[in-house]
Amino acid sequence: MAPRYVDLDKCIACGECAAKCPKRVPDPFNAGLANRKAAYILYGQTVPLKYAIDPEHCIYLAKGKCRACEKVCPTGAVNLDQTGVHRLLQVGAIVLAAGFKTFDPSHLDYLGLRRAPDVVTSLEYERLLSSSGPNRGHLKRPSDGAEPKKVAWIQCVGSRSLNKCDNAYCSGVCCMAAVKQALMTAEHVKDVADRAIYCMDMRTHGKNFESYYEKAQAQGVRFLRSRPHTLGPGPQGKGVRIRYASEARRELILDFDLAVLSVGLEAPRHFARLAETTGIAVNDLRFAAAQDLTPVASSRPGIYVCGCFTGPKDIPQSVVEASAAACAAAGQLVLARGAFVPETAIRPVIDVAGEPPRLGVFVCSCGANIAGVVDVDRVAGEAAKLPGVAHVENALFACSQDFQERIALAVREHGLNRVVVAACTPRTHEPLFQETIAGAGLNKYLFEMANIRNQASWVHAADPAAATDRAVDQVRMAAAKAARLRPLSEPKLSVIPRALVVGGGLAGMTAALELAKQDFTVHIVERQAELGGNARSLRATLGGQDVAMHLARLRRRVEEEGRITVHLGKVVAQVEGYVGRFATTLTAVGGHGESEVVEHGAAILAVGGQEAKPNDYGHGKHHRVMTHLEIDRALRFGSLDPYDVGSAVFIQCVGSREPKRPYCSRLCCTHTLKTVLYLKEKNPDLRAYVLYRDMRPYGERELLYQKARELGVIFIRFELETKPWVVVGGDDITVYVKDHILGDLLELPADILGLATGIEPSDAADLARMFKVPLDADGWLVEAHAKLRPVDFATDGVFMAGMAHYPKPIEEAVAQAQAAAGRAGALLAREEITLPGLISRIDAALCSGCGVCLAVCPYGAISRGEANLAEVNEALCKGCGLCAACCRSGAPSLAGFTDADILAQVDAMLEDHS
Amino acid sequence: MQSYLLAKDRLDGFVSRLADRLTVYVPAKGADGLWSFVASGSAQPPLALTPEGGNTNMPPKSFVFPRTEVLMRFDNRAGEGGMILREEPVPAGRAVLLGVRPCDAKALAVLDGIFGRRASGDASGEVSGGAFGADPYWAARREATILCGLACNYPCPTCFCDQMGCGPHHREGLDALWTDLGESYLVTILTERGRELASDLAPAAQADLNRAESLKAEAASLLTGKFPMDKIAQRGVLELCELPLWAELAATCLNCGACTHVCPTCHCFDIQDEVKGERGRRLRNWDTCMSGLFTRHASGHNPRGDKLARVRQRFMHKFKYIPVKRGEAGCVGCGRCIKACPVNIDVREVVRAMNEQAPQTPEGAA
Amino acid sequence: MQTRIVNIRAAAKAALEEGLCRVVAGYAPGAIAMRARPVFIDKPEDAGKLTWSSFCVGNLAGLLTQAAKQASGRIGVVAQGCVSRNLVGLIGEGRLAREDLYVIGVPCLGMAERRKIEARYPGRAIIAVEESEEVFVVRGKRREERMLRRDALRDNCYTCVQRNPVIYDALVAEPVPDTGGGDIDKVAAPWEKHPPGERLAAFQAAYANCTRCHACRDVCPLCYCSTCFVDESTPQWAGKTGDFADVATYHLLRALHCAGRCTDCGACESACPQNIKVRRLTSKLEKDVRALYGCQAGMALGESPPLTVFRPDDPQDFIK
Amino acid sequence: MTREAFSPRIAAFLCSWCSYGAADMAGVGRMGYPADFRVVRIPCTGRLSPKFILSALRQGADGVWVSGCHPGDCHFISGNLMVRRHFTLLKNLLEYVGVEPGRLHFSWISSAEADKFARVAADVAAAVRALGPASGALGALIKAV
Repeated sequence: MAPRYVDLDKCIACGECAAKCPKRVPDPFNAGLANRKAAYILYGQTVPLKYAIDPEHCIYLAKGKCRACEKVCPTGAVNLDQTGVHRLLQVGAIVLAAGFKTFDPSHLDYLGLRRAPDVVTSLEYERLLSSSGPNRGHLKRPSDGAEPKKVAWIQCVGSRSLNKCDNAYCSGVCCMAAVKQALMTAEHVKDVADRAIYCMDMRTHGKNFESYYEKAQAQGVRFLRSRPHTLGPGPQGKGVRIRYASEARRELILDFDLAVLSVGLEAPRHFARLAETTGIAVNDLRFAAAQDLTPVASSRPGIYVCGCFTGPKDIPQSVVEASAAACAAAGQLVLARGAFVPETAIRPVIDVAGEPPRLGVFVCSCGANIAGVVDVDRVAGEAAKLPGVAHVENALFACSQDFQERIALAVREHGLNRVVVAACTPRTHEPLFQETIAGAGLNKYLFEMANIRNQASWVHAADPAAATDRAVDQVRMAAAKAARLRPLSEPKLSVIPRALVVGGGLAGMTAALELAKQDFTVHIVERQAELGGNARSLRATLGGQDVAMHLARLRRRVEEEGRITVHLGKVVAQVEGYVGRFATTLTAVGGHGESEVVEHGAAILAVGGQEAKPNDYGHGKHHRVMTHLEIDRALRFGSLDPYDVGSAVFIQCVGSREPKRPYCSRLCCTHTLKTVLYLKEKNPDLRAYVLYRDMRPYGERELLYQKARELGVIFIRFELETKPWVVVGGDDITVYVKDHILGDLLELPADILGLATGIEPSDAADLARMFKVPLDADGWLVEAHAKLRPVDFATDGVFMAGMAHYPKPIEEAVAQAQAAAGRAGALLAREEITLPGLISRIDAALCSGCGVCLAVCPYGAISRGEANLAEVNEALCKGCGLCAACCRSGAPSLAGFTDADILAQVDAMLEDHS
Repeated sequence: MQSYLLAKDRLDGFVSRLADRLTVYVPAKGADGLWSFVASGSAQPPLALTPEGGNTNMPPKSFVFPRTEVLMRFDNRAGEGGMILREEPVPAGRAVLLGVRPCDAKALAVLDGIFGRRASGDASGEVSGGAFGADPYWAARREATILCGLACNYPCPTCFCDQMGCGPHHREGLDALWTDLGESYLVTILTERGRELASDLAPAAQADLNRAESLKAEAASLLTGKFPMDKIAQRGVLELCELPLWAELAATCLNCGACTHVCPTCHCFDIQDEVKGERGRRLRNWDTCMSGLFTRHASGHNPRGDKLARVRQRFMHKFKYIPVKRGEAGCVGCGRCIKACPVNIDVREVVRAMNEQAPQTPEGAA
Repeated sequence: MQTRIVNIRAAAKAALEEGLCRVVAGYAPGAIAMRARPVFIDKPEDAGKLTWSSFCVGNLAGLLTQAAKQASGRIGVVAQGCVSRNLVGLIGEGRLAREDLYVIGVPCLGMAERRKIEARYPGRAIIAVEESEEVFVVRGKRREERMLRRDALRDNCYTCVQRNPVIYDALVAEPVPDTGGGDIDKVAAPWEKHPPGERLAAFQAAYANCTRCHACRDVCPLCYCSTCFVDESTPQWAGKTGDFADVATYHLLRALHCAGRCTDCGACESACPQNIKVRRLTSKLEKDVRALYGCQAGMALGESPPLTVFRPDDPQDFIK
Repeated sequence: MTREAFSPRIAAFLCSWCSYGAADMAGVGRMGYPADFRVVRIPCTGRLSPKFILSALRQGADGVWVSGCHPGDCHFISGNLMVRRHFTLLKNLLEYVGVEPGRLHFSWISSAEADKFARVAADVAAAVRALGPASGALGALIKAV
C-alpha cells in the first residue's frame, strides 16, 4: 500500500493543506483541463473525504524542502514521513474489478487531437460539461473560451478498428454517451446551432436507449453515416474543420466550433502484469478471459472478474457483474459465512420519556476553520439563552476522541437528554456523534447538528458578522428541532432464509443454484411443464459454448440439489408479506387443484420473454421463412441442412424499433451473425445477405460482424421508410431491397429467409401487481435504478433476472441471475433486518382514508388497514416523507422530520426577523 | 323623550357635521353588492341608510365584539426577569352607527346581559348584567359606540323580530331611533348620549309622530309568520334534547359557522396566545359552537363530539338556556341565519318543532 | 324543469320500492324563495318531497359519505354533472363505492345565482321564483318580472363543461349540451390580468370580508378531512384570527388541497354568506391542472388524481 | 431599511442527498455566497409540504428556496418528480396572488454540483435582495404578532 502522507483518522478535510501547498499540477480527474495542488482530494465526493499528498509532485517529497502543509494542518494529520506498507491478507476468494482506460488518440495525427485545440476527447468533453469540471459547467471551447454552437462527435475512435489501432471490438458505450452529450450540450448552450454525430452504426441497444436516440433525432441532432478521414483546425486556428465522405460518395467539408472524439475503452497495459500476478488468463482483446456460461469466473478457481476488466460494458452491466462476482465469491465462502462479524454489545439506555428537554449544545471551533470566521463565543452565548438549553460548551475539535468523552461526561453530569453539535456537516459527522451519545446512554436519535462550518464559516468568510448571525440562527433552529425529538427504536425483523424464484429458464435455474450453493433453500415455480425456457431452442452461445449441453447439466443439478424444490406447471396466485417474510400462494396454471403456500424471505422474478412472432415478410406462408429460434431448432434437430442452402437472406429489426415495438431487442444482430457464420462455415459457397438498419453487435460481438464480412456475407442497410419486401411464390422466396448506397433495387432469391423478430416480454402484469413492482410501457420490469440498481426493485426483497428485465443474450442473463442471487443471498444471510428509525407513521385520528399516501408512496409501503385507514408497513418504509407532504390532513408523520419538527425550525429561523 | 325632524336632502350635511366630532358609520353597498357599515367618509353620497333586502349583511356586533381582538401583549426579549405584559389600549374616540336596525340593537342589549355593561360614562360605574362582572373589552367598546337606529317600515319575509321580544320599531339598546317618513326622518332621542346627535335639528310636529305611529303599526302587521313558543319553557331540557328533530337537522347541517358568524347574538369566543420567539399577544377570536374544536378538551374528549350535539346546542342555547337564565330569548329574529344557511335550515321551523314535536317514541314501543 | 321533478320523484320512488337503494339524497323545496334544501328520504311515499330547481346549489356528494356510513346498503343520490364528477372523485378516494350508489342523474340546465336575481330587483322582497328552461319568473308582492336564465346563471354554471352526469343509474331527462356556453379560460384566474404588483391588493380586497365561518370548506365535497389543517393544534401553524395573513393561509392552502380534485361545482361561492368569489383561487388551480397536466377532475372512474402521479416530462421551466 | 443594508432571510429547504451535499461541497471549495440562507435539511424534496413554504412566508421570510435531486436521481426513486407538480401549482398560485416570482426558487442540484449550488445561491439572494424586504410588498401576508 502506497503512503498517503495524511492520517485518515486526523484529517478533517478542512483543505488548509491544499490552500497552502505551493505546487500546482494538472488535475487528472479533470482530464488535465484544470489544475489542483500536490495536496489534494481526488474529487469532491471522495469517500472518505480526506486529503492526500501526491508524492510525484510534492516539493518536499521530491526535493526535501517545503512541508507547508504539515505546518498549516490544524489537526496534525499530515505525515510526510509515512512509508508504504506491505500487507498480507488471507482470503478465500478474490474479485478483480480493475476497470479500463480510454483509448488515447493523440498519436493519430488525422484526428487532430493536439493539433487543433478545439478537438477534445469524450472524457474531456464530459469534464467540460460537468458543473464540477474546470469551467464549472459553463461550456467553453479550449481555443478562445467561446461557447460552441456547433459541435461534432466522431464515433469509434479506438474502437472497431484494426487499421489505426488494435481494437477490433466495439466499445459498446460510446454511441449512447455521444447521444447523451449531444442532448446535454443543448442544456448548456441556449442557441445550439448544430450537433452532428459521425457514426457507422448507431448502437443504442440498451433499455430505453432507443427512445433516447429518437429524442435526440427529434431535437435535431444529426447522425451522419461516415467516418471522417481528417480533422484539423478551423479558420484562425479556432474550431474544427472536418473532411468526410458522405453516403452519397461525395467529399464534404464542414466547420464546427468543437469536435469530440468518442474514444473507446481498452485494457491498460498493466492488466497483463495483474493477470500474470494473479494467474488468470487474458483473451485476445487483452481483457481478462471469461466464459459465456460463467461470465464472472476467471480461468483460475476462486478468482472472479467483473466490469470492464473482462471487456467493455456500460454501467448497469458492470453493476450486474459486480453483484454476480460477489455472489460467486459468497458461494465459495459459504462455510465461513459470518466468521468475521463482530458481536454488538447491548448498552443501557436512559429513559427520557416525560422529561422536559435538557439540551446540551456543543459549539465547535474546528481549529480556526469555524472560529476564524464565526464568533463561536457569541454562538455559544446565544445558545445558552435558548429555551431548554441546560449546558453549552465550546470545543476546539468537537470530533476529536477526547471531546467525545467530554460530551458523554456532560450528558451524565448535566442530565442532558438531547444533544446539539454545531460543527461541520451531519452528512459526515452525524454517525460519530450519534455513536457518542448512544455510548452515554441516550437514544441516538436525540441528536441534531447545526452546520456552521461547511455552510457558514467556509462560505461566508468575507462577512464574519453575517456568518455568525447565520450560525446563531442555525443553532437556534437545531435546538428548536432537538427539543422536539423523541427516542426512536430500530425494530428488527427476522428473515426466512428461503428464496422463491419465479421462472425456470436459464436465469431462474442459475439463480436458484447459486442460492443453493450459499446454503439457502429455494423454490422454483415454472409455468410450463419443464424447466429450460427459451434456452431449449438455442444452439450455442456467442463464444460457441453448447447451450443444450449446459441446459441439460443445469437441469440435472437442479433436480439433484436437495435445497431446491421445483413446482412445474404452477403460477403465483397470491403474495402476502414483505421483505424477509413473504407468503406466496402457488396454484396450477388455470387455477385447478390444490394451492400451496411457500414462505420465503426473498423473491427473484425471472419470467423471461419470448421471441416475437412476425406477421409480415411471408412468415407462415413458406416454411423456409423462419425466425431465429425456428432456425436454431431446425439446425439442432437436423430439419435444416446448411449444405442445402444456396442463399440465405436475413432481415433485421422485424417489428423492432417501430412505433408498435419501439425498443431495440439487443440480441438479434448478434444472433443473425452467429447463424450466418455457422451456415457459412458449414457451407462456404452459401450466398448470404443481411438486411439491417444498424448492425449492433456490441462489444466483442463486433468480431463476428468483422468475420462475417471477411467471409463475404453482404450487409445492406435500409431505412425504416424503405423496408425490404418479400414475395413468396410456390417454392421461391424473393426479397427486394433498395441498396442505400447504390440507390438500386436489389432482387435477392432466398432458400431461407431469417427474420430477426426481437423479443417480447412475458405477461407479468399480475405478478408485478402482486409483488408491488412496476412494469414499463413496453412490459419490462422496472428496476430500482436504471444504472446503479439493475437487479433490485424499489420494493425490498424482490429482485429480477434475465429477459423479464430486457432482452439480453445468455451471458448477460447468467450474470444477472448470479447478481440477483447475490442480492437475495445478502438479504437471506441476515438472521434479521434492522429497520431504520426514521420512518412514517399514520395518526389514525387524523387520517380520513383518502388514499393519497398509498398512491404516492414509491415503495408500496402504505396500505388500507382498519376502518379503511392508511397503515405504514415499517418493513417497507424508507422514510422519504412523500406521504407526509402529500397528506392534506397531516396524518402521516415522518420521524425526525415531522411537520412539527420542520415548522419549529421555520419558526426559529424567522422569530427575530422583520 | 324628544323628537326631531331631519329632511332627507339634509342627511349628507348632517352626517358630515357629525363626522367632525365623531367617527360615523353608515350602511353602504359595497362592490360585492353587500351592505355593510362603512365610515361615512368612504360612503358614496348621497347616503341611503336603507339597505336593499332590509338590513346590512352582517350585524354591527363586530364594532363591539370584533372578529379578532387583541387582549394584551407580552415580550420577554429583555431577558431574565424582564417579562413585559402590556394591556392593549381600547381604541380612543367614540363612534356613532347610523341606521342600525332595531333587531341588531336589541341583540347588543341581549349581549349586554351576558358580557355586562357599565353605567354610562363611568369606568368604575355600576355593572349591569354579566355573570362575572363586566367584560372590560366589551364594556369599553360598547361605551364608545353610539347606536342610532332606523325603524323597519318593510320587514322581510325572513324577519320574526316581533316573536322575539323585539319589533320593527323597537327601541331597546338604541340611543336614538330614526323613522323614515318619506321625505324626512323622524329622530327620536332615547338616551342622554343620543341627545347630542340632535343638537342642530328642528323639533318634530305631532303629525310626524302620528305618521310614525301608523308606520309602526303597518310594519307590525306585515309580520305574519307567527309560531307559538310557549311550550318550550315548559318542556325539560332533556326532553328537548331528545327530540327527533335534531337528528333530522344533523343529517344535512354542514356544521359550518355561517349561522353563528352572521348572528347578532352569537358570542362564543376562543382565547389564544400567538407567540413568535420571545414575544406574543393574547387574542380573542370569534368561535362557533358548530365546530368540534370549540369544545374539544385537551385530553381529546369532546362533550359535544358529534354534529347532532353541536347543531342542537345553538338552538338550545338561544331558545332554552338563555331564556332560563335571563328570561328572554337569545335570538332577536333578524333572520340572517335563514338566508345564510347553505342547506337552508330555518330557525323558525326549528323553534316550532322544539315547541310542538312529539318526543321520540322509545324503541320497541308501538 | 317539471319533467325533471316528476322523473326524479318517479326514479326515487321506484328505486326505494325495488330496493335498489335504502335511502335517497335529494333536494326539497326551501323555506324561502330561491332556496332548496338537501333531504334524505327512505320511504317510497316520501318521494313527493323531492324537487329540483336552479337553486340546488349545494353539493350532495359531500353529504353522502356521512350518510353512507349510517345507511347500510346502497344509497341513492340525485346528481347533476358536477356532483356526479365529485362522486367519481370520492369513489377514487375510497370514500364511496360505486356499487353502493344509486345515481339518479340530472342533465343540468345550470344553477342560478340568487344574488344576481336580487340585484336585478333591488329593494324589493322576492317571494317566489318559478322557472322554465329559458326563463325565470320572479314574483314579489303585487308584481311579477321575467328574467332570462342565462342572465341568472352562476358564474361556474356558465362555464360548465359537464352538465350531464358522468355516471348514473337512471337519467331523468334527455341529455343537454355538455357545456354551459361560456369559455372557462376567458374568466378563470381573473387576477392573472393584473400586473404582479396589484395582485395582492386584489386578493386582499376579494377576501376582506371573510370571517372564517368555513362554510366554503364545509359545503365542499372534497373537504372531508377529520381535522382540517386550520384546525390542527399540534402544531398550530395557521392562525385562528380574521387577520388577512390567516385568511389568506386558509384560502390558499384549501385551494391547493382541492387542486386536481375540484369540479368547479360552485357550492363554495353559493355557500359564502359574504358573497366572496372563492373561485378566483380555485379556478386558477383548475386552469393550471388542465393546462399543465391535461386533467379534469372526476370525468371518468379509475383515473388517478393528477397530484398523485407524475410524468417524467412534466413542465419544470421554473426549476433552475 | 435601504436596499443596500437589506440582508434578506431566505428559508432554504435542501434535500439531504443532493443539494445539502452540494452546499457542503461548496464549503469544501470555499465558494462564497451571500449569508442570507437558513437551511432546513429534509430527507427528500418529496417531504416538502406546501405548508412549510406558506409558514415561512407567513413569518416574514423574504425568500424561499427549495432544492433537490435532478429528475431520475431521487434517492427515493421519484419523490422529486411527484412533488414537482405540487411545487408548480404552489408557485403559480402564490404568484397569482401577488408573491413576486423572485421570492420563490426551486432548483435541482446534485451533490456533485457545488458550483451550481453557489451560483444558484448567489442568484437567489440577488433576486430576493432586488425585491426588498417581504414586509414591504408582501406585508399583508405576514402574520403580525
